[in-house]
Parts: sequence; structure tokens; C-alpha cells
Amino acid sequence: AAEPLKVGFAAEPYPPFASPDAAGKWEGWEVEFMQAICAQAKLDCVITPVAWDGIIPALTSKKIDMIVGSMSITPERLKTIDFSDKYYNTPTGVIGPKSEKFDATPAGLKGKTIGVQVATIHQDYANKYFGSAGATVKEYQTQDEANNDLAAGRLDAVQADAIALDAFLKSDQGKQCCELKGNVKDDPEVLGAGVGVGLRKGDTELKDKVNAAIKAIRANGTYDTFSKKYFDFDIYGG
Amino acid sequence: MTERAEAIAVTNLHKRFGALEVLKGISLTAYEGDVIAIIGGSGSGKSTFLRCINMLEVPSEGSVAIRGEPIAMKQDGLGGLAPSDRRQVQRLRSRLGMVFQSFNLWQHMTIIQNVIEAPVHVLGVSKAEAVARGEALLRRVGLFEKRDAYPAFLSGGQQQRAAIARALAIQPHAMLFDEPTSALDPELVGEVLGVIGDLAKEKRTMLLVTHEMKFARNVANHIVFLAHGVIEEQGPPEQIFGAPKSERLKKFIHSSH
Amino acid sequence: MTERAEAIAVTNLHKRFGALEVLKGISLTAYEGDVIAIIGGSGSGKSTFLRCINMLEVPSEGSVAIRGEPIAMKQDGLGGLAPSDRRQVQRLRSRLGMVFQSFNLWQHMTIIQNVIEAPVHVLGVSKAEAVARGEALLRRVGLFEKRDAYPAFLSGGQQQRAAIARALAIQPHAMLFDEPTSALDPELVGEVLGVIGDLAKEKRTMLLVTHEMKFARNVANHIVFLAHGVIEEQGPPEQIFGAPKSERLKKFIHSSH
Amino acid sequence: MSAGEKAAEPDSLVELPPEESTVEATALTRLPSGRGFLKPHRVVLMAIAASIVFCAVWFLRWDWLPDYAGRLAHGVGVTLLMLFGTCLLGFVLAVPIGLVQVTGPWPLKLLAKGFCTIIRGTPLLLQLWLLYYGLGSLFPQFPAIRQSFLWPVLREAWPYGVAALTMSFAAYEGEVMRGAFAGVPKGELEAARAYGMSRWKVFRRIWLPRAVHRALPTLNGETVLQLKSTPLVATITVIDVYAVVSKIRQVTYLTYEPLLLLALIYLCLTALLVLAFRYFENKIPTRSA
Amino acid sequence: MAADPASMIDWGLLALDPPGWGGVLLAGLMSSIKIAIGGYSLGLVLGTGGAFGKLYGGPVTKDLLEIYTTVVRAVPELVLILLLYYAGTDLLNRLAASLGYGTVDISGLAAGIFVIGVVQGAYATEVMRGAILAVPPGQIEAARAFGMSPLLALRRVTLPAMLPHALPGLSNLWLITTKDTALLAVVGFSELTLVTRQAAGSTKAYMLFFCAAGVLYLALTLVSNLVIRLIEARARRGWAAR
Ligand SMILES: Nc1ncnc2c1ncn2[C@@H]1O[C@H](COP(=O)(O)OP(=O)(O)OP(=O)(O)O)[C@@H](O)[C@H]1O
Ligand SMILES: Nc1ncnc2c1ncn2[C@@H]1O[C@H](COP(=O)(O)OP(=O)(O)OP(=O)(O)O)[C@@H](O)[C@H]1O
Ligand SMILES: [Mg+2]
Ligand SMILES: [Mg+2]
Repeated sequence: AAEPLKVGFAAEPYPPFASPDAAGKWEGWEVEFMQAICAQAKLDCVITPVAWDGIIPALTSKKIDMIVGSMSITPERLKTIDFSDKYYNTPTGVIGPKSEKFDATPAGLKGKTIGVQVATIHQDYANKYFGSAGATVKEYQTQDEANNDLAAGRLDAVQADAIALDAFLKSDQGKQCCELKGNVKDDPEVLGAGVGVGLRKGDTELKDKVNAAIKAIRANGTYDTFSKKYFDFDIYGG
Repeated sequence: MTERAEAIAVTNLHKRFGALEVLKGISLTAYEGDVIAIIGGSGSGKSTFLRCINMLEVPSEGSVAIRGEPIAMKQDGLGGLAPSDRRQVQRLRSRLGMVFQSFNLWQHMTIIQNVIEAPVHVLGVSKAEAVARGEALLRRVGLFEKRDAYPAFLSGGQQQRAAIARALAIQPHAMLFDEPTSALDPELVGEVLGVIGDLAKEKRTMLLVTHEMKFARNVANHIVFLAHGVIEEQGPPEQIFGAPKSERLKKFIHSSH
Repeated sequence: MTERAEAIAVTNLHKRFGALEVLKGISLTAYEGDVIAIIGGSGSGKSTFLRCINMLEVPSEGSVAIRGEPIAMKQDGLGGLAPSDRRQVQRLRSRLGMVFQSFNLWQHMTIIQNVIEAPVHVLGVSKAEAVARGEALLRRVGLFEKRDAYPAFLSGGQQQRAAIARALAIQPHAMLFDEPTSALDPELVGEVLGVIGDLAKEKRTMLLVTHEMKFARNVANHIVFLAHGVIEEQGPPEQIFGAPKSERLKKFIHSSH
Repeated sequence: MSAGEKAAEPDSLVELPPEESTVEATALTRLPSGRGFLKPHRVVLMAIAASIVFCAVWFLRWDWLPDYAGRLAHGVGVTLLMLFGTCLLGFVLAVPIGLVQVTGPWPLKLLAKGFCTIIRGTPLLLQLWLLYYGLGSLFPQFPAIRQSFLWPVLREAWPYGVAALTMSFAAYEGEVMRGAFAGVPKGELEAARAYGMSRWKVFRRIWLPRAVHRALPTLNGETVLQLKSTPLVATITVIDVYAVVSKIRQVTYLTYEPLLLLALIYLCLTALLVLAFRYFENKIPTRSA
Repeated sequence: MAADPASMIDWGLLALDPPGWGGVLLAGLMSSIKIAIGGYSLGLVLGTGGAFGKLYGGPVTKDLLEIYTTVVRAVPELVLILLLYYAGTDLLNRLAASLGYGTVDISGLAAGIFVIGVVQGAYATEVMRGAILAVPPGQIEAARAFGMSPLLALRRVTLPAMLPHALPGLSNLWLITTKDTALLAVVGFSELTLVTRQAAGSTKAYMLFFCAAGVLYLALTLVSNLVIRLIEARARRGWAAR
């Protein structure tokens, strides 16, 4: 097609996956991932930043054609949009202030306030395991805000995907205050499916191309090449 | 009186507001040069009558003719009348100089702009000519030096004189005054009555609703006494004020000191 | 006159607004039962004089005494005066019934609430008593059935009568009227003048600024003619209207038909 | 805009416009009244509306609704609590802010004016963030605060939301009250003084009630604006009805259905507010043409 | 956050050229102003039409306008923008498709202006309606009495006479518009608030950028106030001093 494919990114920065610099250039792991699959599938892709709030309607009303936005695949969402196969799946970690000692277990988090990003698998997980065990789960619109509140002492812990947490712990702010308390016990039912490319329902042609491209870059090593620049472990997960 | 041309002829005018019949069949002819004062108690329909003449209120029945030209009316489908030719109404209005109780000068224009507005934008007079004539009129009502002031900065009396100049600027066939002094402080009434008195002396056709009996008596050549929507009595001032016949008129004259 | 007690005594009152000296030394004593009409041209300082009596304007010089009690004044440090005891002023005001040209009824209260406001909240009368007295007063000015209406729904004449009832409700030592009828349509003037005339007949102490010469003549026992901030002439009505001495007064009486 | 408002404008030849016609523009008091409501064209309009509603119910997905009904109700509760709390507090602040601008000494006047200008000149969202992420994250650096009894409150999000919304309401309403105080006819205040009322009594019995009454339609509009501002607290983790709806959108990725529901909820809340205000306004009738 | 916030302020982040974000913020401000001007102008047009429709229109026009102004003023702008923007383009696309055209792509700018315009139009309708009502009827009657046609009276008398009444409201609306542009972030438009969030999120210098944006908004307001004052002085020339 002559029309370039518009790839939606959440306009809010989400390092190290995707964030714009002052010149307006997007960088991060997901940007490279997107470029890799587009190159693989011989698609002409342009990045279209859309605020998170409007990203789904943007997809359904064809303002963008796919979303590369660290979106976890859930059955509930599958009723509305389609997903490609997963392209990464990371362990889930819990961080907390250095001054307090506890584990990332329901017992360890009892009575603590734990921050999660709203409507993520982490929220579901935290509610299921920690909320029921006496922790307060607080919802944030963005991961950044949760991290900030942890640094500000308004939270005792933050649960999120280990990579995002790792990036935070490496930042100036995170270095000073906080440390990893450990990864949570896996529950494939809640944390299971991993992250996929968001697609319009019925856009099977594109879905097939993307799936094929993901398989291909996994197979030919491209995936690992650019992943190494960002992570020192296997982000694809088991 | 009969040798003069008809300026305004009203025949069998009725006006209803809903169920209330305010005018109940009024006929009145003003010939060129007539000065007719309309008097009557509050609510007797004086303003309504005046406003029917230039169709600010549309009569429910009857007809109005200006200089022999009847205003074309049609049924409006609701049992009332409506002017059938808006252009005709606008044309006739553009030669009737109306002066309101509350002046109604346009507040966003200076006095001279008020005066030349209708000549320039309605009658199509050139601006230079309109200004020249307007200034002459303002000088005449004693407001030349206020020409570039805005109405809000003038006293009530000055505003009313400006309104009179505005009405004169269209070189009206007839002037209609609706209680031109009753919104004024007592001290300011005189200056406006003076100007109107001068106009009367020039034999301009004028219809004048007023509460100032003394003034009406001095200035008008014909007095019409309206009561409850009909002309209760009319005639020359000496007769109306000197020898009123109807009981109502007697009482009215008595009460208005 | 001398056997009666002094109700209001004003001595050598001056009032300046910036450079403009509006009152230039006025002395006037009203005894109990006096009805004093203050007349004069526009801007002569009538309102200012009246307002100085209850300290709505603070005099620049001179003194005011109510029922023999002088209002304590002090220098305000800017070369002018100021009341030195706010409570005293409030107490004295609470027995002076002022009626304004523009009524100034409190729009957010019904008529009866207006009437009982000062008795209840200033004088400390019980509400039941205030209502009973208030209703009697309203009946007296012919407004009993309007007792629960809001002022905005009353005609000007009715509003002014309500304002008079409000002033009477505080059982005032003296009533101050500032052109009580000049904001009214001519037809409504009568009803208010009627009420004031009745009060005058009862020999209530009243100071009355008015433009209604005929009324002043009939009602007042003393007329004060103010011109350019001084009392140009004063005396009983027959003398003032019948045999005016000063040129200014003659002209004034003549002009106000 | 109620015409009666202007009936009592002070002595000026021209009628001055109401001080705050904007906010008048937000006043929703003029909703159609019950009487004479059913006219033929209205029946047609309502039929069209009904069919639209029917389409919405029929063709869109509403299966998620029962799962969230409880949380939605709770969210509405939080929204209302935020709304009434901040409006009341804000109004209490607005009265002195408006008053000092009319009569106060100049330093206070300047202060009030500056407060209004700054708050009205910057987006509420920024103020909220500055308070919560800025000021709020400074607090924990002081052990004194961290140890104090205030900390459990200060570490919550709602106090910041309440503070930001209150200040915003106070600033906007302060301007309105300034106009309302200034608009009370001088003569009525003078009459009050002439009857011996003390300054405080004049204020309490005449000036304030009169100004509030004048400001009611505007106040109504401001309250509706405040209702529409409350969703911003969702960005600082206060779960109001808007946050619940965004969550539904995130979980289900549905585009229109939750938004339509939200619009409906806000319409209903607005209608309730309008009715409430109308009740108060009608307590003191003003004459309108 | 660090213990000593003052030392943490890195003014270099505000530099005009990358890697400083100053240029980006200014560009965001310009976009905001652009959208505000566009949306506001559209709002004025809609408002004028709406006001006259509400005052002089037929019963159906009046009712529809009433629904328009009520709904728009009762529902949060964010919701309206999402609904209008996406549902609107959705419908448009379906319409275009059913008529045989391809999908139309509406630029964020055009859509943003449209949406803000529709929202502002509702408020402007009420402002103008109030202003027209505030013109003393005698002024308009005098125009009629001098033979002006309705259109001439509108142009020469009603509009200029209502202007002073409408100005305070309209200028307030302008200030609201400049801040409402922030809502367009959700449709992916890079206006000031969104770039502020991006800058803050990327650099973690939240306070610095929030304050910077606050200052920019405030400056816009203050400049607007100056201009408004000039316009107002001109429109009120015929008014007695207060
Ligand atoms: N537009 C209207 N709708 C309904 N009734 C009206 C209207 N205009 C006038 N009236 C009524 O018609 C009657 C006559 O009014 P009009 O103004 O002609 O009296 P008027 O003689 O001019 O009185 P005034 O001396 O008070 O001006 C009054 O009862 C008035 O209430
Ligand atoms: N607060 C004020 N500041 C400045 N000048 C004032 C003030 N009040 C009144 N004046 C001036 O004082 C003069 C007298 O005013 P005052 O109102 O007492 O006159 P008046 O006799 O009541 O006139 P009128 O019959 O018009 O009511 C006028 O020139 C007026 O302009
Ligand atoms: Mg009349
Ligand atoms: Mg006076």
C-alpha cells in the first residue's frame, strides 16, 4: 500500500521502552522492536504518538493501524481488539524503600500500601494476592506516578514489570530511595499471556504479517541483538 | 382645514393584546401642518395608538395611510393583520420622525453619528451632506458643541434634544412624540418643550402624546382625549380645556393640576 | 415654638467634597412636631444636608445634636472630622427614620421582613411584637395584603409606602425624607404624598426635601430654601411662597410652576 | 442569565452588563420548565432521542456493566463528596476574597487579585500536579512531618485534590463574589446604616445575603464547572467516577460505551445540581420580564 | 526527590535547542495558541448563530440549540472530545465508505479546532444571547422606527450595541479556551500540556517543567488580559465612566 502504516505509541514516555527526546525523536526498546518487525515485514511504518486515553479509539477509528505500547494480552481486551502473539513477557517485581525490609510475598506486604498502574495485569495480581492479604492497593494512571509516590514516601511498595522497575532503580531518584524486594510468585492465569501488538479486530492480514515478523526476528537473532542494548536478561520470557 | 393635504389618516383602528382590547376603533386625520396633542390617563392606549401609526405595533383591524398612501395589510392567518409589504413599511417609516419617551439614542454612536445614521444608511444621503445637515440641526437644538459626545455623557434633556435632531434629520413628513418629557427631571423639561414649541410654530405636522397640559394647550391646534381605547372627546384646545363636555375629560383636566 | 423640646439641632454645618464646598455653614433647629420642608435647586446641597444629620455623610465642620444629645466628633487626622463613638452614632441613627428617593428597600426580604428588620436586629424588639406592629403600620399605609411580597413586585408608589412603614417601625424621634416622590411616575406621587401628609397631621417631627412646592406649602410649618450651600431664606410657608424676599427664591418659585 | 438580576442596577444612564457574563453563560438555570413541555415537535424530538437510546442499548456492548455497578456507585459517591466538600470550602474562602477586593485595604486587595489571577491563569491540572507531586513530595523529606500525626493524612492523595479544587473554586467564585458584592445597590447598604446597623450586621443581614442571591445563577454554573473539574483528581489516584470509567476502558478497551455512560452520569448529576439551585433561587423570586 | 531540591534544578533542560526542552515547550505553546484561536473563532461563529437561533428561531431550532448548549455544558470536555473526535471520524469514515470514497484522514489540528469550537460555541451562545438581551429594546425599536430593515438594524445597532455586554464573557471564554487546549493531548495533539508531560517524564524534572508550563500559561493569560483591556476600552467608548 502507498499509505504508510501508522504505529501508535503512548504519548506519555515509558522508558526504556519508548520515550521521545527533546528533538521529538522516539527511542527505546519498543521503538527498535517496531522498526525491526516493520523492516522484516517490508512495511512502511511511521510513529504516531497518541495519549494513552485515546489510543484504543484511535485504533478502532483507523487513525492508527497498530499499537506498540506494552499492552498485555487479556481475555477481556480480546473481546474488543485483537493482539499479535506476545513479543515480550517479563517477570513481575516489587520494589520498596531501602529503609524497610520485607519480601514480595503476601505476608511481607501485609498492611503496606502498594502502588500499581491501573488496569494492568499487575493490578489484578496485586488485588488477588496482596489486597486479599491485608495490603492496600493504590491505582495510578502511569507507572511514573507510582514510582514518584514511592520515592516521596507515600507508598511502601510498587509492583510492576521488572524492567520498568529496573529502569527506575537505575535512575537518580530510584538509586537513592529504593531497592528490589524480589519478584512475585508466578501465576500464569493472571500474569500469563505477555505483551502483544494491539490490532484492529478483523485486520487479519496485518496480524499474520506481524506474527510472521515476530517469529522471523526471533529466529534470525535481530530480536536478541537490539534487546542486548537494553537488557542483560532474556526479555522474551519463557 | 380641508384644503390642506392629508399627512396621516387612521381609520377605525383596533388593537388587541390577547384578550385585552386596548384600542377600540379610532379614526383620526392629521393634515399637513397640524399639531395634534393626544392626552389621556395612563393605560388609555396613547402610546399604542402612536406606535400603530408606524407599525411598531401591528393593528388588529383598521387602516393607516401616510400622505394618502395606505399601508398594505394582509391577514396573517391567525385572525390578525400583518403588513404585506415590508419594504413599503420601511420606506414610510423612514419619513416618520419618532421621538421616544426614553430617547433611545444609540449608545455606541456619538451624537452626530446618531443623527446621520438614518439619512446615510436608510435614505442613502451622502455622508458629507448628512453631516452638514446634521450639524445644522444640532446647532438648532443647541447641541452643536456636543456633536462628538456619546449619549451616556449627556443629561436627559440634552439626550432628548439630540433625539429630536435625529428625528428631524430624515426630513420627516410628520413627527411622532411619545411623552418626550416624562422621563426628564422637572428642571430639564423646559428645554425640550422649548424645542418642540419652535417646531410647532413652523407648522410641522406633529402628533404628540403628552402629560403637560399647559404645553398641549399652548402648542397644539387640536386635542384628542383618549379614554379606554376610544376618542372620548376632541377639538381645539380652547374647547377641550375651556369647555370640556364629557365627565371623564372634566375629571381628567381637574386631576392634572 | 420655644416651649417644645429640640428634636434636631444643626449648628454651623460645613461639608466639603475635596475642593468643592457643598454646605457652607448651616444652622437649623427642628423642635418636636416640626415639619420642615427643604427646597432648593438641583445641586444646592439638600441631600447632603439631610445625610449629614444621621452621619451618612460626615460633616467637615459643625455639630449635630439629636434630642439634645450632641454627636461626639473628633479630628480624623486629615483635617476633617469623624464621629468618635460609632456606637453612639448607631444608637442615634436607630431612632431616625430615613426615607430615600429610590426607596432602597432590601430586595432579598419581603415587605414585612423589611419592616421588622431594624426593630428586631437593631433595637432588639421581639419578633412577634415587631410583626404585630409592622402589620399595623402596613395596614396604615395600605399595604397589608402585600406583606409577603418582595419589593421587586411592587409599584414605585407601593415601594415608597413600604419604605415609610419601615421608617415608622423604629418609632423614630424624627423622620427624614429625601425627595420621597421624585423617582415616582406622576400618577403614583399622590398616594405617597397622602401618607406623608397624614404623618404631618399627627405632628411627627419631619425634615422633608421635596420638589413638590404645593405639597410643601400645605404640609410644612417651616420652609428652608437652600441655595449654593447656604440657607438663602427661611420662614413659614405663607411668607416663603407668598412674599419671597430674595431674588433667587423668587426665581426658584417662579420656575417651579 | 436572569433578567431580574439587572432590574436593580445602580444609577447609571446606561445599563452596565452583569459583571461576569461568562459565568452567567455557564449557568444552567434556564432548562425547559415542566409546563407546556409537550408540544408536537417535542414529541417527535423525544421519539428520535428514544430511538437513539434504543440503538445505543441494542448495538453496543453493556455486558460489563453489572461487574462494575458497585464501583461506579462508589465513584459517584467520591465525586459528589469531592464536589460538595470543595465547593463549600471554596465558597467560604471566596467570600473574603471577593469582599476585600471591593472594600479591603490595598495590600489585601492586591493579594486577593493576585491569587485570582494566578489560579485562573493556569490550568487546574498543573496546579494539582504542583501540589501533589511538588509540594507533597517535599513533605516526607522533613522527618518532623513524617513522624507527625499529620503524616497519615498527608500521604494520602485526597487532601491535595481537595486543596487544589478548593483553591480553584475559591478563585473563580471569588471573582464572582466580587462582582456580586459590588453589584448590591449602594442605597440598600446605606439604608441599613441609616437604621443603625453596625458594619458586621450590615454585612451579615444585608450585604452577604443579597450578594449571594445575586450570585446564585453564576454559582450554579461554577458548581457545574467544578463537577466537570473533579475528574482531574483521578490523575492523583483518587478514584472518582471518572477514574472508575477510565479503568473500565483500560480493562475492556471499549471505546464508546463507558464514555456514554459517563456522559449520562454527568448529565444526571448536572440536572440534580440545577434543580437544587433552582429551588434556592426561587425562594426569593426576582422579577423577570 | 533529592534532599536539596534547589541544587537539583538543571536549567539546561530549558535550553531552546535539544537536548534542552525549551524549544519544544515553546512549540507546544504555539500549537496551543493556534488551536485556541481556531477553536475560539469557530466558537464565536457558532455562538452568534446559536444566540440568534435561540432568540429568534422556530421552536425546533430553539429546542435543538437548548439540547446542544445543555449537553455540552454538562458533560466534561474530555469526554466530549473523545466522543466527538473518534465517534465523529468513525461515522464520517463509514459515511465516506458507504458513498464509495476511501477513508478520510482528518488532521489532528482540524479535528481539535472543530471539537474546541463546538464546546466553546455552546458557551458563546449563552454569552451572546445574554448580551443581545441586555441591549435595551428601545435601541432596536428606534432602528426599526427609522425604517431600517432587520438586517441593517442587526448590523448597525444590535451587534455593536451588544458588544460591550458580550466582551467580559467572551474574554473569559478566550482564557478558558487557551487552557482547554490541554485536553487535545488525548487526540495526540502536541500542545503545551502534553509536551510538558513528555519533557517531565523523560527527564524526571517534574517540578521544573510544571512550573515552566505554568509560567507560560500565565504569560499567555496576562498578555491576553492586556489585549482584552484595549478592545474593551474601544467597545465601551460610548459608556459613561463607572
Ligand atoms: N405589548 C403589550 N402587550 C400587552 N399589553 C400591552 C402591551 N403594550 C401595552 N399594553 C397594554 O395596553 C394598555 C395601553 O398601553 P399604552 O402604553 O398604550 O398606554 P398609555 O396611554 O401610553 O399609558 P402611559 O401614559 O402610561 O404611557 C395598557 O393596559 C398596557 O398594559
Ligand atoms: N459623594 C460626593 N462626592 C463629591 N461630590 C458630591 C458628593 N455628593 C454630592 N456631591 C456634590 O454636592 C453637590 C450637592 O449635592 P446634593 O446631592 O446635596 O444636591 P441636592 O440639592 O440634593 O440636588 P438634587 O435636587 O439634584 O438631589 C452637588 O454638586 C454634587 O455633585
Ligand atoms: Mg405611553
Ligand atoms: Mg438630592
